Amino acid sequence: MRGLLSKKSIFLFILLIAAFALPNFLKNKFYMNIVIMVIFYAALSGSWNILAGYAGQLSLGHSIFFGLGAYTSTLLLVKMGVSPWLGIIAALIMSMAVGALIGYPAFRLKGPFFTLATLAFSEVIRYIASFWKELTNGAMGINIPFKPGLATMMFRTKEPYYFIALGMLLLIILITFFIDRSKMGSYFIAIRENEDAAEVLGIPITRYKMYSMLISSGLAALTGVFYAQYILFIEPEAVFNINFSSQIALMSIIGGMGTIFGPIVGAVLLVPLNEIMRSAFSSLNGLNFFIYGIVLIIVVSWMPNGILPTITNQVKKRGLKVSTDRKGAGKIDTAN
Amino acid sequence: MRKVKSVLALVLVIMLVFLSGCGSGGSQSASGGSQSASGGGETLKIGAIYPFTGGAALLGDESFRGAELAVKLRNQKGGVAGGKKIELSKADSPDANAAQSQANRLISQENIQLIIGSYSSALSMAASEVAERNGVVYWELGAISDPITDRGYKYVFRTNPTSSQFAQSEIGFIKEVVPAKLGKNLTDLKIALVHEDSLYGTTVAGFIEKYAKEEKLNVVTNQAYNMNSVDLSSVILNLKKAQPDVVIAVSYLNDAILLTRQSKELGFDVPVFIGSGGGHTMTDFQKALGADANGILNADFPQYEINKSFTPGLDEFVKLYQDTYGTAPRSGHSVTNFMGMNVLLNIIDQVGSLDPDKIQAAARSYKLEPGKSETGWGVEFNDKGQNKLGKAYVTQWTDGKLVTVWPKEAAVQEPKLPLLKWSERK
Amino acid sequence: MGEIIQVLISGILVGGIYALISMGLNLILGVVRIINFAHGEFLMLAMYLSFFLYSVWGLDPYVSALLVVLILFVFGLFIQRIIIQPILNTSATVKIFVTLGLSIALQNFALMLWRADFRSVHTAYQTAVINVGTVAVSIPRLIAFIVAIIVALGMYLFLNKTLVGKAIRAVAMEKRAAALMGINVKRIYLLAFAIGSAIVGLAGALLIPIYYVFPTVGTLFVLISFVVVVLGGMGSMLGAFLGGIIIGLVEAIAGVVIAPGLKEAVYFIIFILVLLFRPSGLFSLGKGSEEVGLK
Amino acid sequence: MLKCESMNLFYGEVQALWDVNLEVKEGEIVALLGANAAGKSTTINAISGLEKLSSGKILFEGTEIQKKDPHEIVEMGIVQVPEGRKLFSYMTIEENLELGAYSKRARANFKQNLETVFELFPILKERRKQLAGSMSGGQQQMCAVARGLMGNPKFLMIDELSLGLAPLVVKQLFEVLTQISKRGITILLVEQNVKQSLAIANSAFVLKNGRLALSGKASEVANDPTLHQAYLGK
Amino acid sequence: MILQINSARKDFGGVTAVNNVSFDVKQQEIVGIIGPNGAGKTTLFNLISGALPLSAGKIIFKGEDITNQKPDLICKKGVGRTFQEVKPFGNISVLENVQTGAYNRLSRRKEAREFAEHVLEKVRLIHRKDVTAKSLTIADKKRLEVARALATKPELLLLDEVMAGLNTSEIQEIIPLIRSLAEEGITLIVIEHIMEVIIQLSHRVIVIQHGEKIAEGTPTEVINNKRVIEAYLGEEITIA
Repeated sequence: MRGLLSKKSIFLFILLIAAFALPNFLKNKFYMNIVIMVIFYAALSGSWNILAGYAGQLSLGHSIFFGLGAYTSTLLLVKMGVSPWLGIIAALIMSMAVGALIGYPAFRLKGPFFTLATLAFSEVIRYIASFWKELTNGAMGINIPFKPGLATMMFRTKEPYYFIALGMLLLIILITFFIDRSKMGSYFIAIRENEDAAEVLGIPITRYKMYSMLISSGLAALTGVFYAQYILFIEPEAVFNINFSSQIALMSIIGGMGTIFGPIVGAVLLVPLNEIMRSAFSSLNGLNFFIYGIVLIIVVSWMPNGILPTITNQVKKRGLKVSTDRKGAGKIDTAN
Repeated sequence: MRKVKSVLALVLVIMLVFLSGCGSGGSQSASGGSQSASGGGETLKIGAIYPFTGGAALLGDESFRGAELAVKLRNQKGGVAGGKKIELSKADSPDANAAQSQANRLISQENIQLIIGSYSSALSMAASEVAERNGVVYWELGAISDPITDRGYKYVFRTNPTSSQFAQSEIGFIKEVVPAKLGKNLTDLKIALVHEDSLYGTTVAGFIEKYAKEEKLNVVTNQAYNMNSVDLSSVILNLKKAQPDVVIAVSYLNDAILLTRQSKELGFDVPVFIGSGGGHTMTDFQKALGADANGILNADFPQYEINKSFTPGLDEFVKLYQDTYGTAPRSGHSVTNFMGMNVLLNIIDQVGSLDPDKIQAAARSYKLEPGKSETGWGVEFNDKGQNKLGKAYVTQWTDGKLVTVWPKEAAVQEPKLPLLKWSERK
Repeated sequence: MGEIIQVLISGILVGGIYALISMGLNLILGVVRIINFAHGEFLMLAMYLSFFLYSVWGLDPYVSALLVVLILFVFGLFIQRIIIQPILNTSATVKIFVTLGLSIALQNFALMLWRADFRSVHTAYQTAVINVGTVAVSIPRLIAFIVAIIVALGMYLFLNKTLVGKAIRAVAMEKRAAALMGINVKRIYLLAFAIGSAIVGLAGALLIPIYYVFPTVGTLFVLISFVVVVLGGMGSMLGAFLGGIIIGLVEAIAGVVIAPGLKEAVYFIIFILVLLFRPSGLFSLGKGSEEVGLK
Repeated sequence: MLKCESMNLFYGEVQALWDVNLEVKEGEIVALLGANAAGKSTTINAISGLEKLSSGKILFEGTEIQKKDPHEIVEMGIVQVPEGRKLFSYMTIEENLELGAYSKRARANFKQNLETVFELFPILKERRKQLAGSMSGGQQQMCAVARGLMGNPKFLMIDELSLGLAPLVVKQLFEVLTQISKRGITILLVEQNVKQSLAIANSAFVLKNGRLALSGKASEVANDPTLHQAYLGK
Repeated sequence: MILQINSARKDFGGVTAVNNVSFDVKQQEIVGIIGPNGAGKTTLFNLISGALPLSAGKIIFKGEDITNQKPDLICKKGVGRTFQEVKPFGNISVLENVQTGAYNRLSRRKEAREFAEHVLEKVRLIHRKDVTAKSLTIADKKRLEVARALATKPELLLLDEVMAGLNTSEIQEIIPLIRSLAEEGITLIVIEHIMEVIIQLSHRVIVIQHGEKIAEGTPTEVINNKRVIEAYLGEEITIA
């Protein structure tokens, strides 16, 4: 087991080095953009994963926190000239506060009803953002003037964005990793698996759900700040969007909910798939999403645990037959 | 069974990735909008970012057709700069996120130096941002949001009029025409604004309100609503209370239809009703309403019942459209894109290549008199890349057609005001 | 005064449409225990059908309604058998995302076939009104409202007075016991899903003279119908009917009193409040939250 | 009448029945005994078709039924009164009884069966318009048995008849069982109330940890130490 | 006196599931609770562990009123319980299940894991520690229930039919385990169907029927109580 761990960590280390070296080899801006989008989605979906994958609270309103993050830092930047780096802190606070306000009542609901409530909250916030023109500029959205510089988190080239996104993703992986191996993670999973049983093991359910919400919403806000500085234009329709929320969720679900690397696997598969299908089927409008929908139905109903756990299980089973010490290797193999 | 299925699903995913990989390889040749361009000589490739899927797909497609026809026509006539053919590379962008990623793809993947677009202002904002950062020309043909050209970008140009130009046209029309027709003083007119609350409606309505205030007009109410509402009776009841002489609406199609139908149902009569492009401009609007549409005014891009001597080439365009797509143009979006695309093609012709710096320099000195284009607009870009001579025309629905009634040089008919009451419209 | 009455009437009439759309969803939720995120797309398909029957064969939407209902019934059978049945014993996540996938697929299927154009029928009566004093009542909306009442009553009678209807309720309450009575549970699921689809088909046929159809039209209605269902109480036809009326009223009143731009936000807030404080719905007739696993 | 041959059944990876053999002869009352989780309910659910065997056979009047669906099995005359009554609590007694007679086989004899049932349980006739969920436990159990009888069974299986009921009610119910039996209906009784069941049963089977531990005539079983071992762990 | 229950009552709608039940439990005592199915034994556990609020009455643990406190708080104070219908965390390993319980007293992962392994050894489940909990047999799931509750280091442990479904030899293995727990200082309340087990184990037995306490006393007293015999085994009993 220990030998395996080191094997695993060597592998991850190599991956990490590769990730840092990537911009030196990848000069094509389109690919660079896709890679940044993959990282961005992996991070965002990773933040959702903590709330939904670990603590089992299936939210379809995650774009709320993402959007709040984007709006908070952007408004501070545009209206008061506050650097987005500082804006991150405000975004975190804002998003976590709203997360708490939503979580407090919504955590009383279970299963699909929690999901419906998050949908409704998401809609309410979208309407408010569209309506409150004095603050948010309403549906006109906010255009961030392009003033490149480290302080404004705006750059002419893609590389700095790449590294910021990568840093963000690493942070989220690290936090997930830490949660995964700590008391908190065990408690999240216990709540997900069976609330009644969790309760009698001394787990304060609501408090731990709230922790997961706070961590999850905070991290989502982080990605929101990044997004705003990358796209330089935000509007309520785009950031408080239910379809966007379900896409975020989908990455984790396809990749494997409640695993550290599941969201990454999902993002690595789905983001390029989306891009490629869009250009491959441009002749017939709608065909790409039609196929997407069908694949979604099939994959989710046939592989409900997601790709990562399915592969891991397969490898585990085969590994066990060959030699027992290869157990768990599947996780490593699929992480790239 | 469960295990078998999950393995199957896995295989499916892998296959799909593989397949789409192949698909993307083939996409470059397939994505060219005009196959006719492949006839020898050098081909200049231009990216075209429009929403072809999602909620904005209808007008996105209509807009693209204008650009596509301009290219087709030019290629038929021998291309630009001594026989170079133009090819459009379609990039479907249902949302801003996709637009920016597609712009990136076009620039770095297909090495495109010039992008056109986009019908939707949100897409335009996102895509033009990418273009500017990469030193690629972004040529806007139809999105009307002012900020697109307010940012002072070096490589972003727009041939069509902006929201503020729309608003100016509408206020201009009210000033010039309405007082005489209704026999009231300009400042006595009660004006009501009603608009959908997304980017488009809010922007246009915002400028209308601003200019109306500058002209000391009396705006009695301003109603915003969500374009997806199934019921607008509350909006109409609020309007009814205000008893306006003029209603200016900024709507998309579904809400424009609903607004009219429910106005009729609820017996809300108003002497002057002006739409601001969007839904009020579309043939589907008239199809859905029939005679009820008669008399409704609309400020928008040029329509097809217009003084043809002021818009040379328009007939040729309509015929080409009819021949290519089998129907009449569905709205003025296509001709607007057609006109702007022609301007761009003229500039490319001058420059001889797609070199962004040369094109932007040539564009800045490009001039065209009013009354010399398919839309009647002149062309002269201000220092921020906006065409100063763009203008919205006011048209009136008359027996299924949008007949141009203002300004005089483009008009083919006097505006018929005040509007008939619902019960009298036939 | 006239204005207030006008607001209330408009609200109630719109509520009838919401009710009609929601009843189908509610039946499916109550019996098959699945929240069908593709419900709006069923409505969209019904509206297209109705539209094409009108534009190709010149059939009036009210005449072709029966055909649309039948086709949607069969379509419901098909979807239940092929897509829903296999995932009935899976987690909530799977159910949500499979129906969401169905919704995406159907929307884009429509886009592929019929493009994004808005289509609507143009009938003589579509803006016809009855004027009662200063109050105007739209005839197509009134028809939809009356049909909603008939369907609500009809469903109530069907579920409470016929043996098959009782069997449907039995399956909703105690599926294993129902199986032990010799009720073919799978067939009841099929039937419930198909009836639910047929009702939304009827809603589509009645909506087309009032509204218009385009590929994403379903998304406008699906969230409203979730709200209505939760408000009225899961599985209760009468609840869905009353819930629809209430949401219609809330929307109309909020549009006048608060602002048209916020009227949707108002009913979502009501939705959240109901979820929190009376999760079994305002009119839950018996079957409550425990039954649907809400407890 | 009913013959089960080496039934094996799994819940996921857990085996719940191990090579269980049962036989019930026509007209008998047979008791199926055993401690909690011994596999009694699983056995009758397998007979009812609610659970599927992984191997083994269930023969009813010579026909193999282990692959049939529950509603087909009911159609053959095998009816189960499930544990915990599982009434349709938001329906009236009358509606519950009506649904009990849902099968084609039962619909034909609806009136006659209804009379019989009201005869056996007069209280149900009195309260037939009342919601099933609003009645006392004993009345609910009566309703459950009545609902089972409405299915016009040849073979009636009753799971935990006496569960949570007062002794007087239990006594009453057991009396009714003997009456039912006299009407020619074969009965398989799953019970924790050993003595009372054995008192009315002709023969008995005792399950232990999913395996058949003992079978034989009721009187023999009652005195067999294995019974006590199975039940009380001695 | 570690636990005092004073006139506990629980109504569900119109049905009274637990009616005016009072009893005390002394430190390190093993108290057995018996009664027919549906008598209200599990409801009583739910009241003590806080899973359900009382309709009336009081529960005092170590001198402190814990009536209607939340289950997690009651667990923190030292009351552990198992469920009759096992509730394993199915998708994680047996060890992780128990470790989750161990976090109640131990925050560090390593300590929690070691303690979990220790508990698993004690309940003889260590050989299955790496398999997912859902793939255990019923008997092992019962063991897991006990292990998980034990891992919270309770002072009072409520065992709800942990022996149902176990065979005789398995039961005979568990009895000493439970005894040893008592010797270690844990007080136990045991719901059990199997009379013999209760007799072997308990210092004192409480009998519940229809939500009411009908008898209390030493095993021998209770087993010879006529009312108990009637209630528990049916009326016409002459047990051999």
